[in-house]
Amino acid sequence: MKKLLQTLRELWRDPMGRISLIGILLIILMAIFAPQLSHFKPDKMVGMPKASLSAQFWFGTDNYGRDIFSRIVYGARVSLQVGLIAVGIGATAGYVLGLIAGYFEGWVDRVIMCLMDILFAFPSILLAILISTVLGRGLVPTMVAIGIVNIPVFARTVRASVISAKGLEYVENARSVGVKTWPILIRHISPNVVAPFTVQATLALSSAILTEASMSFLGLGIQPPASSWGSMLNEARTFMEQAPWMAIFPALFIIITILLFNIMGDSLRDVLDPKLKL
Amino acid sequence: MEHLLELRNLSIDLPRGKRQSPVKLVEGVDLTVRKKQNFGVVGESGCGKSITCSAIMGLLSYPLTVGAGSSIRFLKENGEELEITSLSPAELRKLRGKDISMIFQEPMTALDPMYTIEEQINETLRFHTSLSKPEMHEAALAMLKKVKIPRPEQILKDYPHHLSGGMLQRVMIAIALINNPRLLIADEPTTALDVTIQAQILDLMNELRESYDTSVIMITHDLGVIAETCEEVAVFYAGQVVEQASVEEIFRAAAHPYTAGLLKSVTSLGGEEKMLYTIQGAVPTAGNFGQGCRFADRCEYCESRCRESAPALTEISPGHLCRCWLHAPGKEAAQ
Amino acid sequence: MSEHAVLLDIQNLQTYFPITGGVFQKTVGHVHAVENVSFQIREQETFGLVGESGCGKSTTGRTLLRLIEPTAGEILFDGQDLRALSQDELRQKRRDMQLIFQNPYSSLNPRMSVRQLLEEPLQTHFSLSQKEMDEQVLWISQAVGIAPEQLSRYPHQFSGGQRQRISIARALITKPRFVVADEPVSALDVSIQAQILNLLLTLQKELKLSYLFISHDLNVVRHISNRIGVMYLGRIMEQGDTEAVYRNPLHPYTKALLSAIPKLDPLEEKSRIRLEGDVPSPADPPKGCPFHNRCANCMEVCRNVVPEERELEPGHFVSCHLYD
Amino acid sequence: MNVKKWISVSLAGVMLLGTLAGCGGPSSNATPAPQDSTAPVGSEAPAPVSGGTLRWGTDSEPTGFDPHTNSEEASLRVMNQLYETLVERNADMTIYGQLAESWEIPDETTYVFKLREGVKFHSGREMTADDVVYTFDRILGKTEAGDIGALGSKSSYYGGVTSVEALDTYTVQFTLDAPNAAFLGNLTSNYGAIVDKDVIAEKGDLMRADGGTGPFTLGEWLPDNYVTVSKFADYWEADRVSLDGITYYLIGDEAARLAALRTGDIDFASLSASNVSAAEKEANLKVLSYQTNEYIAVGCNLSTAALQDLRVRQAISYAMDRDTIINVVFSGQAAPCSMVPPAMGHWSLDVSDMDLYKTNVDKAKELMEAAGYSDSNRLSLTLAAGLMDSLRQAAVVLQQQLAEIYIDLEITNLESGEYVDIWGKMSTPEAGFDMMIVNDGAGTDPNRSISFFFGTGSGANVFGFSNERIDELCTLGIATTDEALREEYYNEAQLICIEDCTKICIASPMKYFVTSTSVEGFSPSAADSSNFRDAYLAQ
Amino acid sequence: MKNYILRRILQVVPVLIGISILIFAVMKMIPGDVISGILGVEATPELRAQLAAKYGLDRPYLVQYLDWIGGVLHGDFGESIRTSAPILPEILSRFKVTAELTILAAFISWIIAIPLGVLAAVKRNTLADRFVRVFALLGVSVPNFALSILLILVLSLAFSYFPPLGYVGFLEDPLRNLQIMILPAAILGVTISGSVMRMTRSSVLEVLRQDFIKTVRAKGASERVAIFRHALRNALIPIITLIGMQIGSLLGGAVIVEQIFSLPGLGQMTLTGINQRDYPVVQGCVLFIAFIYVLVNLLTDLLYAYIDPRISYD
Repeated sequence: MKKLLQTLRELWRDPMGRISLIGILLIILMAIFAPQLSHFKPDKMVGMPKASLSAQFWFGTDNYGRDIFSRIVYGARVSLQVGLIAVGIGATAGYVLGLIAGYFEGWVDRVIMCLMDILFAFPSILLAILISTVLGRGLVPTMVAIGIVNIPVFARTVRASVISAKGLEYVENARSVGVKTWPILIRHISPNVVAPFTVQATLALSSAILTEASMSFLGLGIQPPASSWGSMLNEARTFMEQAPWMAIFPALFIIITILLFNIMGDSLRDVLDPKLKL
Repeated sequence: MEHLLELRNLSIDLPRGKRQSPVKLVEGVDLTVRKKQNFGVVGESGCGKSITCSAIMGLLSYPLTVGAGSSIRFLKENGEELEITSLSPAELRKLRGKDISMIFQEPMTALDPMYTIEEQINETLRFHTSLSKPEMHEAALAMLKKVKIPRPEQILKDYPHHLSGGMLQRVMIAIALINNPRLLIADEPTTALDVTIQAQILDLMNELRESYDTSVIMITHDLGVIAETCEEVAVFYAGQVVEQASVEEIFRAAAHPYTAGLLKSVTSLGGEEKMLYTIQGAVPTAGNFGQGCRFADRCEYCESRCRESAPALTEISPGHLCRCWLHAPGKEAAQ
Repeated sequence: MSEHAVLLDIQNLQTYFPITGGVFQKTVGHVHAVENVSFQIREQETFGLVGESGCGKSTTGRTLLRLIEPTAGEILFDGQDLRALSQDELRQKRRDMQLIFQNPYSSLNPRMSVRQLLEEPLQTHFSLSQKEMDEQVLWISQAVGIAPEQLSRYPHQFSGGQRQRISIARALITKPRFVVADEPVSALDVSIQAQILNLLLTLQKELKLSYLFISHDLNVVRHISNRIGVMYLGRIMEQGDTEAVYRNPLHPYTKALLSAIPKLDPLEEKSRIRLEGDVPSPADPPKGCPFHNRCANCMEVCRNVVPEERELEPGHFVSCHLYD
Repeated sequence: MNVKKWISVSLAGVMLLGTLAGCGGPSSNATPAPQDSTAPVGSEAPAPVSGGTLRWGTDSEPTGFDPHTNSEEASLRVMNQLYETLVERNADMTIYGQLAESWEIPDETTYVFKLREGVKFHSGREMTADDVVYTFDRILGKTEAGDIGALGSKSSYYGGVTSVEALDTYTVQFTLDAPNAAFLGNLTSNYGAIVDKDVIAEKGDLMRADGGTGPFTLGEWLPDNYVTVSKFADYWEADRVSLDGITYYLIGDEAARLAALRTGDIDFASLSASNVSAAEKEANLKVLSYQTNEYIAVGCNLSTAALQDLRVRQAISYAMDRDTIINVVFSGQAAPCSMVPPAMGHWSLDVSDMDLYKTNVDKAKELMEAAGYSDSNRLSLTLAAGLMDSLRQAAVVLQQQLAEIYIDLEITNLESGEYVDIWGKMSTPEAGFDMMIVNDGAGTDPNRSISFFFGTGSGANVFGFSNERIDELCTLGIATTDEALREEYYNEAQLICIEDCTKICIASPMKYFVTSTSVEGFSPSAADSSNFRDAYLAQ
Repeated sequence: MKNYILRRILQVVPVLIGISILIFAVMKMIPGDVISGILGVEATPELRAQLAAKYGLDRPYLVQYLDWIGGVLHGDFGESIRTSAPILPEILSRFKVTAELTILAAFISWIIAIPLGVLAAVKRNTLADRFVRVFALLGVSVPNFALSILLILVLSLAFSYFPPLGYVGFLEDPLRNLQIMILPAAILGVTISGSVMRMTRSSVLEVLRQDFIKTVRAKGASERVAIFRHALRNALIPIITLIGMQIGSLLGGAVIVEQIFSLPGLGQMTLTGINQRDYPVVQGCVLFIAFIYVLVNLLTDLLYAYIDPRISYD
């Protein structure tokens, strides 16, 4: 816990880090307090279809006459949820596989890495499409699909840092003192893994939101009436001329969220891995 | 100015953010090196000996900078005097590798792994001469023979990782001397080498001194290396020169308590006495030196005066400078 | 030479590292890091192992503790062959034999405070109450010269010398009987070296320890060891009482090594034995005596027959055909 | 130094992104570069000019060009240029002879066609009666290729044909097993296209080959990019055709199609109603529209218990506000209709003042409460939406409207792989859905629109609807050729189906073609929406 | 070197087999099947059985898999069920499009990313460094489909420009081909350039800290020589590893960009195959893409030896 606070404090000091922290906090708050923030229920037809920005509808209305601002606010929930849970699946599975492959090496390592190579050989979008076609569409299958796509990246990052940690002198020191395998893994090796792992997690979050948007763009992501920013952008495609605001706001929020996570990932890398700070 | 190199009041600053004033890692260093002289610079790690010499070549790495009021004067072969601190980067570049050159501590990582030995030697020639390719090949070959490298033809084609530490250091020396510079700065050249290889390199450097009228600044923490190779020695401690004298004077009659202490703990290694002589405490870190003598809290002879004001580097006997209140004028040297 | 009992008896120790090649990564050769090394270490005695880099002294040290598995040979610790122990038994045995590392900056876990670093060996080997552990930690930190208020600090807040003190405290807190010190002072400045060497000597008396002291610095080894072994390319060339070997070196390599040490007297005439060439690669060691290609008085027999060890003076062994 | 150059380029890129995001919609002000050919607006059509290739921006990729197996619109637009049928329909649905010069119907079950002479296949060989015989053998699966699995060909279109014989080189006689008033109309379908047996013999099937007699021959097909057809020199009405050829460019994204139209990169494209309003503002574009014979409808899976209750189905019809759906989905450009849409002229029943077509939420609620539902006991149903955007948007509006009458609708958008599979099972629980919103083509003959979709056990009656009176009316309707009598039967059938509400028809949309002003001589209609014989590019 | 290649190929074989098994299994698990796609309304049971037999879909899965893999090894990827056209020739012709797109995009991303990456490393912690890092992040954060639609719209409205229609091969008509490919390749390149830029910056920074840079400066080299002749050459290694990794995201991005610009590429073919449940087509495409991915990784490894003399493959 102390390590977390210390990292956050250091992140706060870096100007880029501060921007990303504030930004992401705002978006999370927006997602949590969606009902209070939005004036209307997201899928209620409350105004004239394709009405432009007005006092009543801050972001205008879509082709059904629904308030885009409320839908963006509720969409934040879906997009973040997809991002967090998908990365959660990918990260945990990746962490366990990476730790085992990295520590025990030998044929275990070869088998796990072979599986990871198999998943890696698929372009992420294709793999996500295939999995979501098998599992059917909707929120949960999309999350599982993006989660699976993220496993190899995490497995490789964790494995690389475990192998490099095993070579450190103080790990050999612990072995020479007679410490058992499990405490060595917990006390000496995993702290080294946490730094690159966290950086990878933030970057994976941004790519998860991007993948969900792309999948919705291909018509495979979230099913109506639930809507993520990606599906809103997809629906807005045909109305680019009459109601460009239907496309601009979801696109803007997708870009901003991904940008914020990327910036955070970058400054986290500098904070957690001082060697690069120079 | 008849000396080759004169350092006057040289200081090196480490900036500490906008609000605080920079920390002085090295302060008030005065050194003079004569032509064809082997000048020793000795001191423990972190005493500033290495960055002082990097400053001579204007090679201070980010974020260190030469402090105001520092002066480094250098006498070129054609008698022209240069103030290095005020040279433009282009003028500095003409100096480096031509009039002053440098060799480093870790030979294994001092050469670019992507280029052959010949390419890296030719690079120095290309910067400072207009030799044609075959002429450069001849010069490189001759130089490698001078530094006694076996099978020089083959070595030219090899890459750095093919060679051992000793071989690589010989190549570095070849590169440094190929434009027969006036001054060679050797930054702990043998520290990373085994003792038998170190002996070979030191012998080689002594031999080369005859055939090149190059002055050498030998930076090391090993007093044995100083004894073997240098004529005059400056002792660094916590960013200052605390003593400077001929090598015989230093080993026979060290004046400054720190120098004496160093010598005692090294010689006692060979002695019968089981417990070694040690200098208590540790070197103070830059930034909290206090105004008094920086060796005060580790010095056996420390007096109240030592803590209040910093002693100046004064000449206690011809050619023998010392920065210690014990040897201030009017006081006989303490034994 | 006090007649203490033999604590550690090493018989023909060998450690080879496989070199893989070809398509299926099968072993095509071996690096002969340690080539049948034999020596004894008595109670409360320091055995110095000296030699240039790549001669296998560090590997020997780690193989004794089975941090690296030996290929052949016996390691008798108090009469018990360590190679017979299972991993678990070996782990418990580590209580009696510890290792001090060379680089103080990388051998301590930066994320653990000094107290945690010292408590780890205790928690691993003994089940003590917190009070008993605090006592032990206090006792050992005083012994190595660390103030109690420094216990809660982290390694990066200490100088090189102080960190090495922490490293020593961590090794000695379980009151081992035998400690391998792998170049413990090489990374330190001269003045700090002296402090650590003194500390090792006082602790040896207090805790009745025996040391295997590994170093490339002949002066340091001479000062601290009772007996020394000179290693070259994985073999022990000469071993014996320290003063006997320094005053009357028998093996040509020892002679060359001793003459290469820079003297502290600038005026003394430097008569030096020049050693040409480089150490051959341990991947394919030369036939016969490994030193023959650099030896001034190399004979025909040296080129193809490995010299065996002979005891020319009581306790003073040498492996060289000059004394056949 | 090149690094500086790159900074300026990327800066420009960022600015471009920024300005667009800021200025909130580029639509109105930017005036496109003036087209060089300023066609006079409003003056009488300029004289037809031969030459030029029509560039058509299409929205989906054809799967193949075999008229007897492919029936999706993407393939039809190309096949209609390659193949011809014995008879064809005019815009007002009346029938005229195409490959057949004339025909008689000696009795109710025999039809004799007199073929045009000198009509050549694209292979150059002349078309004779034998080719017509071979064509219908192939459709009915009598050729060695066996049953080619033609979509809807056998049972509903030509099931009744017992024999096809060539009386002489240019006359063919068809005999049916029973009188079928719709037979002549069915011959106008693309399934009745006359094909060249040599091409089939050589290529195995017509998926990627051209065995037709039509005005254009198949040129190059680069899948997922473009298809070209070029003028058939010795077409039997060659003088009528002035275009050199047509190139179909695949531009999946509708906004991109509109952009391509605006910049003049394509001359012809179909757009959804919402984008048509933007196209109308462009000086160099004009809009052609026609009332299609398709309609969107929502079907109830009769294997779902709740939907077996007529009151629930009628409640759904009452709760449905067709005007909102038409406004939202078709920008107001569609007409409420029964299963016989208005495009079919006199056959179509006027539904405007029918009780079930008037939104009456209170009545719907009464029916639902009578059926035992209330706010505490709501009915949740699953609805599958087909592939088209219009269906998916209608589903969302419907969900909103049914929520008022205690029905919670859960929508799933199917994609092409699953759609046909689930559609086929919509009368069984295996379908996994209680309702489905579909887009159906009513065909050109009322028999097709009623019996094919509502006849017990017939091909497209997927929702499990069965009513003997309807079956009776269908057999009567097919048996007589007396138009007035048929109209009476089919009107009664429509009333019964509407009353039953198993398949609630919503509206029949308009179809829009947006073309460059230089495109002349093309007038699309429900009967014939891609006839380019008279089209030309005025310079 | 021969041994190394052989070993690498041996490592690759299990991966390719694994991929073929995975994609075969996935295709079997996908709901809905190709038969009902073809038959549509007329899907009577005996008709369905007849077609299933025709395409061998009624045989046990293992037999189907072995038959398919057997074919693939002899270069026969079977025929598409929907269009009954042989698959491999179509994959190869479409691969030319995707290959051209990805190579052009990769090339564009390097031209943008490497100079900017070096600039950011050399002028570290200055305004230029911060600007480059934000630009890199922006490049990565913009979804390529949003950027594509945006650009098509803006170009058509503001400059009345639309990318030329009708794909022509590079050999047939290079100018027109480049006109068609430049916009999609630029979009794909920009969205990929972010990660290359970051990698270049960190690896150049890493190299600038090495000892030999100080030696080069001590020899009198100018800053430009130190950076471009020495630092960049050493920094190339990690950048090359990124090429291997980049191919995955490039192919992924290509799937989307091909759809918007309707380029007849491999991604588009795979997508339509999935939609129409055309098993052999999807299996063939995915296996081919995986093969390309593995091949590129092998080539990047061999590129190491060519550039870094320290690596010698025994």
